[in-house]
Amino acid sequence: MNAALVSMVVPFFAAMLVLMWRPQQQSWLVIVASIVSLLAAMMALLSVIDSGPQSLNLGGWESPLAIRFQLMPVNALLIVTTAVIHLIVVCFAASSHHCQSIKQAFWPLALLLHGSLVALWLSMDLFNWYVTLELLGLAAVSLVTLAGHKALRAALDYLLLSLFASLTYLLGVVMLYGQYGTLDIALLATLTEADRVTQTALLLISAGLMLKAALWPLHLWLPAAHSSAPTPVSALLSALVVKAPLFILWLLWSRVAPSELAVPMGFWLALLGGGALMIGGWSACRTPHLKTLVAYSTVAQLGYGLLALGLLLHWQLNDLQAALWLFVVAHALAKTSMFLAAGEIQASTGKKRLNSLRGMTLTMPVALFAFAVAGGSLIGLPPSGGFIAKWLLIQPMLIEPAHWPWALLVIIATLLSAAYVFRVVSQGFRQSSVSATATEHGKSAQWLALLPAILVWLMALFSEPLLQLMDVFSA
Amino acid sequence: MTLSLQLFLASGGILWLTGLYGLWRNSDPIRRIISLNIMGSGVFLVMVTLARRETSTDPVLHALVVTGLVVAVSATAFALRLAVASQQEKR
Amino acid sequence: MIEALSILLLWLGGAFFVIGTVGLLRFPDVYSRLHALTKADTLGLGLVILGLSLRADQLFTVLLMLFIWLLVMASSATACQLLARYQLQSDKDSSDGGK
Amino acid sequence: MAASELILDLILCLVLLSLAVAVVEVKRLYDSIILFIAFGLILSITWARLGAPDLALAEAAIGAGITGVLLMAAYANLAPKKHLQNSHRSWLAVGFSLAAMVWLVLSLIPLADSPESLVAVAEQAMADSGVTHPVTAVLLNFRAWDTLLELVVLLLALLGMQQLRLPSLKIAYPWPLLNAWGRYLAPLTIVIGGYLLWRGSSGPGGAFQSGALLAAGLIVLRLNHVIPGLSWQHAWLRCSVLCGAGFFLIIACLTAWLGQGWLDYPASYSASLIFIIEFLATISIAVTLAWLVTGQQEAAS
Repeated sequence: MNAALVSMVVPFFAAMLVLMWRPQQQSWLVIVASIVSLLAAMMALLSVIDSGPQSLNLGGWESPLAIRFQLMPVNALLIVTTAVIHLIVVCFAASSHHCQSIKQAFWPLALLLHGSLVALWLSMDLFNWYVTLELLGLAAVSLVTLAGHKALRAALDYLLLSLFASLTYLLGVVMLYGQYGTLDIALLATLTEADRVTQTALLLISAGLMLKAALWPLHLWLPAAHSSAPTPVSALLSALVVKAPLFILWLLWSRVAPSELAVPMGFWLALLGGGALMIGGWSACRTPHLKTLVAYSTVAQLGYGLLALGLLLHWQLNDLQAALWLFVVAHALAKTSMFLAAGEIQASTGKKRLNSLRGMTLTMPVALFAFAVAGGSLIGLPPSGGFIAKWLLIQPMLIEPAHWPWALLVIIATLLSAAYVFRVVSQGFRQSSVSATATEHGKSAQWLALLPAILVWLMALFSEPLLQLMDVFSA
Repeated sequence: MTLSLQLFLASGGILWLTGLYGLWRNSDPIRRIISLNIMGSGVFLVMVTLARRETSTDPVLHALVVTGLVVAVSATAFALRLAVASQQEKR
Repeated sequence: MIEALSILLLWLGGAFFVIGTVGLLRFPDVYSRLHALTKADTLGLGLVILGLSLRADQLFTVLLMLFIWLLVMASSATACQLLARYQLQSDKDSSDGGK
Repeated sequence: MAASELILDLILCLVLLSLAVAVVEVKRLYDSIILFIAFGLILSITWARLGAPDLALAEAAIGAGITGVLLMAAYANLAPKKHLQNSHRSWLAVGFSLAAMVWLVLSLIPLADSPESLVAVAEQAMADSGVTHPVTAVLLNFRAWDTLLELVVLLLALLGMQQLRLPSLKIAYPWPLLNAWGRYLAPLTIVIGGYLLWRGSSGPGGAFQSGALLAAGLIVLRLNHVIPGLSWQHAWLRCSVLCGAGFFLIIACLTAWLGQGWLDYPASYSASLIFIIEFLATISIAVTLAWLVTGQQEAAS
């Protein structure tokens, strides 16, 4: 537990240090902080594997009064993922020549975002989540505005929707507190009944969270905000920030909601997930802009998460939890890689459109390779992390003939994601009449973009321990 | 007592919806921010009313409202600045 | 006796507030509206505080209420001045613009 | 008696609701802002009526006061022609809202009869909390983590505003009367703010109310050109913005490292620790709020 706390506190302290001291070379401090946080996160993960879930009542007060932190395999894994992605992204921001202009304000905000995310993963308290969600929202919007004037409109829409979603969430939380007199997830789980108040509260909370997670059909703000943000920021937002509400949604429906409500709701969630896969994939195939394509792919891939969550609730199958969280981790890594590669390509060509990619195999082979490798995991090619997750998801569908329509949906979605990934990659192989300026610098940034893509393929090698970890949890 | 509690609870819900309606209806960012504040006030009204159900008031809910108020004012301040900045850009 | 006096004062104070509000709504221009508002409110609040002081059981409460009255008077006087000056300025500006 | 109280409540609710509807429906933005400030004041009376003096103070200072100033500042900064007109009233929106109203109100009403809360638990824990005012105990002891994060929220709002690089508020030269009154008012806000902070441990008041009041004092001083524009260049300003959250975080770490656990104050020190945290938090809140209102002074000037 203490290791997890260290992983959370270090970014907060580093942010304050950077703000107070204002060193000339901030990047080193930030990278060191991220490394320390990553090491602490790994220790937390190891301690969970050794001694199982741990719980901590903040301030030492009794359970209904105190805010409770809990370290479980799932959130330990998420804390490690968060730290890994933050480390890669800050290294990218430090080494990429296209990120020079955003630097000064980027570092403290990224650190605060990191700390807030870890705080959210650890917390098990409905109101504390409201505060951390606000933190995430404000940090994310401030980061989006770093892109300058052109991003302000998207940032404002993002902020207003995020505030609206928070208030919807808060109303639901207050109703639950009014009905059951506690804000702790574990206590609520033992109390809830399927009555009208609970139903309304859960629906309000879910609506707020789905809006924040950009789950279809509440995704409309995401493509604009994520594609107009600076590259490292897009990666952080798409990989991590949208996953936070999904985490709360999962805890809420799988733990708190009584099964009379969860089973029918699961069906609808799964249906919405299917809608996200179709519409998001289709939009990604249609858009002319590179970063928008990647952003729509996030909408589609979040659909897998929602599908897994919905089916988990609908069939009451705990095995799907592993599928859900492996999806989240695999997508986080792959999407980081895609956004970093796409951003690096876009910055060096100076064009947003997809057809500016022509001839990229010659000028920026590493970045394009990173995009393709990460895309392979999104499609679910074996042996990537995406493949394992998809395999876990599709297994229970294939067993029973009544579930085959869902399997068909997943297959169509796979084809769609293959279509948009190849759309990008094939452009890169085309001959270009105008040879893009080959740049020597920025090599390290391209390799950094490749790193998470390699990690997601390495996940397959470690699939055995990962699945064991998830089993520990569902048992 | 119960009747007036119900009255305040209902008013809180209606305030929340009024804010939602204002958010839908208005396109000016400042007015949308005001609508969000009205939504927030509705939630706070529900909270404060719930705190009064017993003979001694519930300090936890009051503390949560104080937290909520500060969060609301910070977000409002940032949103207003952002609104001004995004409109200046249009000129 | 004191009770009755206090109630009378409270009612009077309330009446001044009502009159001030009517003035705010009915008077034609900014100056007379300000006049109605600040006069009536200062007096109304004073009467209410006087009425409440008669009921207070501690001297400290009375002093606190007097302090509040002073603060309100000072700030409403300042605010009134500012509003009137602003109106005067914009009247001048618009008449200059007309010429 | 009960009937007259019910009538009072009914009037309060009706005034609140009609003001809210007017705020979203009225044609001009300026009117909407004024009505919203009035709405905030009525709301603060409602808190007092519902037995929440802490909130009445906080709402009057933060909700109506600071938010009102913020709205006015934003209004002044926008070019007048840029105010978008209301779109046509959409009957779809009205119909949807009415339907949702029935559903929501029907789900809220049963809550009045299910008194499930943490009152009993909180009362039991009060003896060990180090303060005697329950709301302060919740804010700075039972749920101190929320409060810490909330200070970070304030900090984030400030950071976000700063890097928008807006021109700072243009402030007209004040008239002598305002100037003179401002010079009296500012020390008064310090006295009253200090009083509110000190009282927070035993009665309504505390860091947020006091911070908001002090922020108002700073804003008045800034409007009167008594203090210069706030800029991130000054180390002491950075220090005062960060000290609340920073010290709180250090205490949290120290309690985890040396004491019993994260934010678990040692019993003999809890009263003084809470007071120091509140004091520093007040400074942070005051400076941050004032800064949010007056805007960033660019270093170039």
